[in-house]
Amino acid sequence: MQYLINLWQTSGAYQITPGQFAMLLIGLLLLYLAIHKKFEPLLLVPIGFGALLANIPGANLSMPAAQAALASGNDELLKQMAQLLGAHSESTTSLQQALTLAPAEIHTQVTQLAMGAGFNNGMLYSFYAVTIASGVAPLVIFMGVGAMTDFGPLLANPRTLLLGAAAQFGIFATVLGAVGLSIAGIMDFSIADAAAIGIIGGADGPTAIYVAGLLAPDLLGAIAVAAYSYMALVPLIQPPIMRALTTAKERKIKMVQLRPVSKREKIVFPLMLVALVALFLPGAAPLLGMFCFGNLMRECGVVARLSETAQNALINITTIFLGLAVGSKLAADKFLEPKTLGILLLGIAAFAIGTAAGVLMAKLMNLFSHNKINPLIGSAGVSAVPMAARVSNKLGLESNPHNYLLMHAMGPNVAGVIGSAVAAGVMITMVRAMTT
Amino acid sequence: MQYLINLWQTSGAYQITPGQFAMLLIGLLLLYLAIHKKFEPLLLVPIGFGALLANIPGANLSMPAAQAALASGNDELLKQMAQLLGAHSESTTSLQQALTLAPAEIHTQVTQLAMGAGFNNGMLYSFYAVTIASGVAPLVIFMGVGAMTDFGPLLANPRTLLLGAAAQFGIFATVLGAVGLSIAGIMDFSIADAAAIGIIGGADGPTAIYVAGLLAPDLLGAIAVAAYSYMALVPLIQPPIMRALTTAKERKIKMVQLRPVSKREKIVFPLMLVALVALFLPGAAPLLGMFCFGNLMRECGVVARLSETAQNALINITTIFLGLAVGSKLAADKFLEPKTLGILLLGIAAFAIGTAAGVLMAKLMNLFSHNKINPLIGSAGVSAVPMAARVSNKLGLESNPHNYLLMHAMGPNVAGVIGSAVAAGVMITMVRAMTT
Amino acid sequence: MQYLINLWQTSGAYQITPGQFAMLLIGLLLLYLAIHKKFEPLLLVPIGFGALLANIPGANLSMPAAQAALASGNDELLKQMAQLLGAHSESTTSLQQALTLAPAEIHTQVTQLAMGAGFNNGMLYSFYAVTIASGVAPLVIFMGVGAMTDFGPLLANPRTLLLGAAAQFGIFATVLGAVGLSIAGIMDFSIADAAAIGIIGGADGPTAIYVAGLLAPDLLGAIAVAAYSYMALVPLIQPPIMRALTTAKERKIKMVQLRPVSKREKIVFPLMLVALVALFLPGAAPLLGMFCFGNLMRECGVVARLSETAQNALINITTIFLGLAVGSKLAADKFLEPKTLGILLLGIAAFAIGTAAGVLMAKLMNLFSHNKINPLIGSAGVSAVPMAARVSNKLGLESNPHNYLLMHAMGPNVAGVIGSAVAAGVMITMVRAMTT
Amino acid sequence: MQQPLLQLGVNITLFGMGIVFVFLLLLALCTGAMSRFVTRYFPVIEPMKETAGQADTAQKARIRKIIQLAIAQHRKKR
Amino acid sequence: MQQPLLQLGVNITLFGMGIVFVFLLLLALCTGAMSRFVTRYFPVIEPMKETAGQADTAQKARIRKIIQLAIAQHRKKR
Amino acid sequence: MQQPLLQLGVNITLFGMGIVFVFLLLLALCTGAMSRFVTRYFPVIEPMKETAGQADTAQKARIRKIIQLAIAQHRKKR
Ligand code: NA
Ligand code: NA
Ligand code: NA
Repeated sequence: MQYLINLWQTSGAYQITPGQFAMLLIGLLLLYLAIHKKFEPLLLVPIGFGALLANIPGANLSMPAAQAALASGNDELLKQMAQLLGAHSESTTSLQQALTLAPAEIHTQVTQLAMGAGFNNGMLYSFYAVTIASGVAPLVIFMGVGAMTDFGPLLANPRTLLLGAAAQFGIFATVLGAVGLSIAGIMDFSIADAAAIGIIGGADGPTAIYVAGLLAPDLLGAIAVAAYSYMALVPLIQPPIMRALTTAKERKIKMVQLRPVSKREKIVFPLMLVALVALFLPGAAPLLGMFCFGNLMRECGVVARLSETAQNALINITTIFLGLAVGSKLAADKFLEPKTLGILLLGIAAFAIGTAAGVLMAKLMNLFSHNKINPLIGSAGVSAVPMAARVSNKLGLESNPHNYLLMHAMGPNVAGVIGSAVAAGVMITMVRAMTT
Repeated sequence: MQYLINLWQTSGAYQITPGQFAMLLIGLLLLYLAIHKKFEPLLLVPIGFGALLANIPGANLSMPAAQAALASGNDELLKQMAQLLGAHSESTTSLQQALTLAPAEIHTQVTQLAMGAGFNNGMLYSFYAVTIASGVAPLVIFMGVGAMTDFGPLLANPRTLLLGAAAQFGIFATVLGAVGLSIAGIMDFSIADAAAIGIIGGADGPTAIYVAGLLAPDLLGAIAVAAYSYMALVPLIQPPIMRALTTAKERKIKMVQLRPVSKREKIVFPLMLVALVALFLPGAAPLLGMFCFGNLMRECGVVARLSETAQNALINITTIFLGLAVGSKLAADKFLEPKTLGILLLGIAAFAIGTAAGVLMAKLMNLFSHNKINPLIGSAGVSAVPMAARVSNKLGLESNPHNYLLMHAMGPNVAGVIGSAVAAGVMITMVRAMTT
Repeated sequence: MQYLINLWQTSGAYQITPGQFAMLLIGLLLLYLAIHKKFEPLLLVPIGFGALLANIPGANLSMPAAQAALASGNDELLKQMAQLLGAHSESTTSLQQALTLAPAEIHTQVTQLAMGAGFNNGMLYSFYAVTIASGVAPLVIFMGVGAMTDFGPLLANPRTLLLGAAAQFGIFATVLGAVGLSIAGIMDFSIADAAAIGIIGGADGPTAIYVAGLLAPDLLGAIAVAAYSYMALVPLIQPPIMRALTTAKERKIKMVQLRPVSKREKIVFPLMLVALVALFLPGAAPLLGMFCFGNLMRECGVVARLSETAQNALINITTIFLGLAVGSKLAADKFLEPKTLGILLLGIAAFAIGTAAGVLMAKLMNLFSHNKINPLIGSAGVSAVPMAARVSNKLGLESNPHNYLLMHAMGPNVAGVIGSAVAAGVMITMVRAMTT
Repeated sequence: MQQPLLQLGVNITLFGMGIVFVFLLLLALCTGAMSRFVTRYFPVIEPMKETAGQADTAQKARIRKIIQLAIAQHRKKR
Repeated sequence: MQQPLLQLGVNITLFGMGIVFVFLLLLALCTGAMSRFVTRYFPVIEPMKETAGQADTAQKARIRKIIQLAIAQHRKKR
Repeated sequence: MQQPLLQLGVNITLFGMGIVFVFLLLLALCTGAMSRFVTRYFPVIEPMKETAGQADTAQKARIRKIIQLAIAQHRKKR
């Protein structure tokens, strides 16, 4: 009988908190959006399922061993932990705090104590440690994205790089917005938080996860969910802004056909980009380095089997574990906070501002050049590859059924990927300088 | 000349023990069974080869650095290790014991000492640490199995879940058997050992490895070998039991054709299963969570590339290293014990009892329902996918050449996978509560 | 303004040293050779790109956290590190030295201090730790190579194993050469360095990386670059030597057609090889064990999906990270030394001597056998699979347009792989015995 | 020590088997209910299709067959 | 604490956006120069080909089409 | 220090080369014996087949050829 009571008390139905229940529903919602609405399913299916697993009460799948030991409430163990941590109270909350503040050495000892008592790192925690805390998974995915990217349209019309630059204004405006919310006392974001939230405006999943993993791990779940959701919503978010900022005549501008680009140019481009990074932006070296490496493997033509693997088996494997790891950050206690609402609001503002900045930049460039750009391709500068370019194309066809903008929009689209990686590098460097 | 003597003394021919020689023969036997008799070759080829490598005298491939240092017999080093361990004797055996009992902190120091002296973790030990000790590899394989599993037949006839439940009686009867052998003084199994041995009756490789890795790592080699060997022997073990427990008339029962199952049901099923786990069985969350995740990737239709990778590259890579890691546990000193014989005997009993329980359950269900079940499909409830279902089909055709039972037997077959994962979760939770 | 100055001071253009600039050019040269000249591109593209990334000034991608902290020059931090290390001076150079000499425990503490201050392991350093320092990546690649190797021609004519043995003389002559340069005071190679340099003569990339990673990590970059470059240059290096050592009549020798080899022989061969390793050469167990495992997966015919993965996804993934990790050892301060020049010179001597020894061995064998061997296939014994066998074939066709030597040369070619793995095992065992 | 071990074993057996049975029974009931719910409220309008997974496998099998036929023809020609 | 946070935010915005813009402008200029340099001094003599990557994708698409056609035919025959 | 280094080098060279030679000679002898043993006591009754690996490769090459032909035809049609 004791066992039945025990089993019931360890069961989820007994232990579940309202927060966990809400998070299970949110996990199901993400899965619904991914599966039925086809919202970036490659990431949102693993993230959504990870959110379910992370919120199974009593399973502690997203906790490290030390935290699982704390959650167990074993008196004997808590006493030993309190001793190691030099804590006066043995309440779970105060030990939790002491653990967060403890120096690395003490932390290791507490972990060894917990493991000795039979507690292990949760499965999702292990995935998180290996993929995101190490920073490796977003970089590997970025390499795969590089191997899938064709810089041809960008090389044929390098002016479009400026559109990709302008659209990053969404990132920085959002940083200011987050800072403003903090100053107004509505939210409590540090400068690192603000930078990590801003990067949602980059409309680039791996970049956002990389930056958030470094600067604001606690906000990672909300940031990743916002980034991928809004990328999927680009066909809803962008068109009204694009229509509002352009005249019918501008939308009908026909662009000259892109020149063919030689294989050599495509090989030299990633090398040139990495050289510029080396000279001026070492902070962007990991992201852009891996991106250029992937692209070089694609274009050089002599390592087809490596490029193929980077685009398939390797990126797929990494995506599965990265997604589950992101999901592990959707635990109730971190996600169900006012901050998450702030992040979701700031994120959509970031997309809107970036879209507007891209379109306006195109109009500005048309003032100084007689080789006119259709401003509808400016919005593709936020990246969200290839969705944003398709939106540009669709609006172009609406105005003029013979005006195919897709290839033209691919230029700013991939420029936006470079742009947000540059922004990520700058922000990481600056925030680190500010906080140490 | 000194070098020649030295080389001869470090050679395998000089150092080999009778136990290692026997284990090399056992490794060859496993390879013979895998290659010539086609006994579950995907696992038994790596396991058999791992057993060869683990028993190469002097290579220490399955030892951690500290143990390799002990085995080297370097006097100076042993003295230092004895000091760290606070051991009085410097004999290898007593140091070995002291090392096993040492707290994590001292263990780390001994390892650092050994590494400083040029000893490394053996290759197979590293594979073991990464794949099994971390618990990750069986889970990843289970995810791949989920991505390969079609729950259609089960959804068309959910009653067959009860057959899958009944067949798990083999697991628990074996736990009792192992306990009985201990009480009789014939073997010396702890309750954790008994639970790990019982899981052989689950007829499910990754589940058995996962449980043994957590509860009885020392017995892992024998348990994995027994599980996979008996799974391969299902066509020999099951038929006599099935014939003995059924009448000719029962074996001729024709089942109604299965209704078609919609895609939506297949998508909802893994989510529902994970929800039930969340509510009632958090202990089964890692195994069933990954299994359901794999199945959802398969059925949701929007992440085909992830599902494909989970079923191919990822599961294959994991299988290679998991197999070698299991093989590393076939070192002579652990495997050549009376316990192994006990495990082999208990394992076959587990299969036999599970088979019988499945068949009898089907007969019991027929007493209460007029929609009769052919009891031959009850035996498929042990899992051993898809071998056991094929055995059901074969015996069905023997009795009635027009009675195709394969699809009907797939229901209990996959139910058995769920059943043994549930049993694994329960046992892990209960054993942990008993031993801490 | 302060920020602009700060950004400029952290930029590469401000910080770059002449050495780093030279290394960037060398990275580009390697990429040029790989892409345009098709020099072993599968390895040299990642190595070359890794060299670029490793030499981005200020990005510290190939440094561990502790070293990055040192390089930052933060006074407060340096003071704390000096205290931990017990160093009197706080200059970067002296702390660097103290760190290298510090025992493992202190090293861990310094690393924890650096990480606490926000420094992380560089991306390439992480890749190096996981792939090479652990020894795993070369072994996995060797497994894949085993899965791609057909021992048929060797089994049809096992005498050719002697050619593969003779060609390893290049390795050992080079060891003597390196020792000689040291004794003459021209270079300063330890015995471990000499052994690692010698293995270049094995003409086998993964073996060279494995040995260098264990015995001389600091020289790894130069050794790997030399090994792969010379393997690509085999068609230039070998022919003059082969022509000089053979008469026109010898080059025209026609060899009897190879007998067909049964599947069973091919299955038994890797098992026999691993048994011989177990008996006589435990030091070669990791390399030859994984090689034979890969080959057994290929030939046994029952694990086709594992073999396929070992030959494709797994070896490709490993190659990408191994290549980048090797590139991380092309940092300016390690590579731009006179030693590198010595390694390049000794490496080419190793190839030349190995080639000559193979050819001469064939001639020697012809003195004692009337079943003549065309000495042109002797040079294939250096391995460099399959380039060296193709060179043999080409020179054979030059002398006699009907004399196809390709299949005959595959025997010594794969024998050379075994030969250099054996040599690697012997040297690792002996050097360890000498240095502890 | 013997008495407790027996008791532990009996406990695991009884509770374990009980929970397995109850859990799978519950799953069977839920599955039935879910299927009825889905087929009633979300009937499939498009013609019944195989799921992606099955289709994949079936398609692969067919492709393999076709390629084998092609190879056979190819060999004959040589 | 509020004043500094604002300042930090403004600094990141101004310098960050500035650097993104300058860097991408520089990249655009270098790219243009590089393209002119390559097309002038290393003109492609062989007829313009698609890059390996594109060719791969295109080829895969074509193969998929062919196989689909073959399957369709195969199905008709059955 | 110089004398010992020379001696170490000479030792590695002599013993190393010797062991490589002896080991590969032994392997050659064992291989010959094994082949004779296998072909005598376990002769292959079924017609000589290529091993799985070779067949794979060869088959892949053939499939590639076939697909290339198909593509060529496909292109002509367009
Ligand atoms: Na972007
Ligand atoms: Na089962
Ligand atoms: Na070689």
